[in-house]
Amino acid sequence: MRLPTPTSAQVVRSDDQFVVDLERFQGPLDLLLHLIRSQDIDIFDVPIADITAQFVAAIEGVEARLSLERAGEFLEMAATLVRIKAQMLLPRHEDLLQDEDPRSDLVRRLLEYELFREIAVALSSAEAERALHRGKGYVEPRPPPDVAELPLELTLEQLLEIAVSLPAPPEKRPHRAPVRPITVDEKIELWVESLKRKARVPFDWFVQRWKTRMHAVMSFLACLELAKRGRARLRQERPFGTLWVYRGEDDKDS
Amino acid sequence: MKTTRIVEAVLFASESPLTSADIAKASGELSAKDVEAAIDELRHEYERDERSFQIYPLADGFQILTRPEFGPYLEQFDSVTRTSRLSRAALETLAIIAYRQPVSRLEVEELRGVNVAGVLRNLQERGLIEVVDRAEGLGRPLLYGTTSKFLDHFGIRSLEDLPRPDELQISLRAQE
Amino acid sequence: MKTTRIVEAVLFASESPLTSADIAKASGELSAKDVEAAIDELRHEYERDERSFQIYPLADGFQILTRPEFGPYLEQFDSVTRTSRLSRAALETLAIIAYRQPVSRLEVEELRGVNVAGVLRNLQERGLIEVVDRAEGLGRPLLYGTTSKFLDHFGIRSLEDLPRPDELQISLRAQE
Repeated sequence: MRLPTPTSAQVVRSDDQFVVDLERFQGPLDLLLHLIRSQDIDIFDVPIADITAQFVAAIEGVEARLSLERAGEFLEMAATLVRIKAQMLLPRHEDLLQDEDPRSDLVRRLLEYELFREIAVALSSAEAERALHRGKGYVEPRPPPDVAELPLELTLEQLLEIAVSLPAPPEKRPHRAPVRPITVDEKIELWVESLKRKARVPFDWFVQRWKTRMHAVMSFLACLELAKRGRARLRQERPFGTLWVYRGEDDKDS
Repeated sequence: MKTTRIVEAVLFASESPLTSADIAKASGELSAKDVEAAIDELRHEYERDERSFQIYPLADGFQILTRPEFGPYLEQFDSVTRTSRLSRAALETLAIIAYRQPVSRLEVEELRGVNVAGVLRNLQERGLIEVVDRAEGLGRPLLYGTTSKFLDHFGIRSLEDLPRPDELQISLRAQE
Repeated sequence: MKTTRIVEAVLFASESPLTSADIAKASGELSAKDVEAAIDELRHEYERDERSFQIYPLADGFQILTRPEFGPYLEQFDSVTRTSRLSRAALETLAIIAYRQPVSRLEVEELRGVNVAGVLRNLQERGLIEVVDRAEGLGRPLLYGTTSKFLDHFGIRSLEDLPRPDELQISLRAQE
């Protein structure tokens, strides 16, 4: 099956007016290309005044016929055509080599669009061909492996490459005040949350992402407070070793 | 077209078991009896040729399944091939969290321009990020940071060891 | 267990194309070369036995699919899924992305002369395209590329197999 490419049947001349079913066209380039190709016009020497008139006639009342956005796309092209027409009327310099044909940019766009339109047709028949084949309909369900257990394929270089590609954050007032009060209560809440998920958490891990000493101090005070309440236990295997914070066994509060 | 071939194609492509009467509908000239004879023939061929699949009669019809003795190979295949390669979306989110932590979902979404709820869940399941704090302000949104597993994976001891070249634009609140 | 049987089982138990390197992971003793040899052997067997399916090279890998002549028989079964066809807008957008990737939304819109935000979202949801990178420059716009599902959908072996633009009728017309 081929794509419904526009045919001349879609343009009907009535009272010297083109009646075009705009819904059938992908956009202004599609319509313009149709007008040119269906009349066997040399695309490298488009009679811009005629084509502009035809295009404008074809999209007459477009605002009422299509959505605002789609109508805008057609109107923009009409404006481009009118501008090119005006430029064609201007006297051109003797020095022709320097003076580009005002139509050339549009012609390039049309040819490029036509190429992709053709590729789309080829893809469409490939799609139909592929649809004749069916894969295995039923595949026995197998338990998915635990994602957390799978080895991750990612190097630090790859992560950095992604990080570098990211845009700069938008300039605006900072999200948070540069200095915010740190309270023991806040840290207690955090430890409690954390110990709900894990039986033990290394103290270091918890404070290392904040550089200020105040965070570490408050976190430590929070641990001591929790230990006092029996909601946490602190353990250090050897001096200067990792300080582990364990979930309390006799949780007095609950 | 030979009956056995049509029956085989239908059984292969069907998502659910089919009865012989169902399969017979593939062609006007087939009866359920023809289909059953074809299935017998196919079963015999698969057995003879030691195919790794077979047609099994189930409560609600027939279905082609892989023979059970290949189970261990499929398991092995799954566990090795389904390695966790992160999507571009997940990578960008992870990079933002790594360099800007602790960071809220909203902030990540502003930077990426898309909703990241699903991506965050995914990264959490993989144990690469976790909730590390709550922000000040309205609703006290959760703040995310990377885990020790994240550091382990890259063989770095602390976040300070993350490279921070000059061209990095998303950083650098951490250097205040 | 014979290599061909293992390869057959893995291919049979997959809904999507698999690369020979992936298939090899089903057993510690297999190489991608062994797998390819086994696939050749299986293809030969299926041909000889007139099986209604065959192993096809697809999307940088291999998949067992029914032969095209069975398509019409399968169409009438509800339990055989049909993939829906793409709209012309989707096809044109995909054509541009396939040939120009990685490509930004703006570039696609310039080429088609219309807004493509909705179409891109749709194609992304269907898994036919994905964000593959970000461009340089202001706002670092997202760049799109096609996925292996795109290759699968159109029965394409690999991106290199896409018809070259100079093979298409149209470029001839442009040169007249």
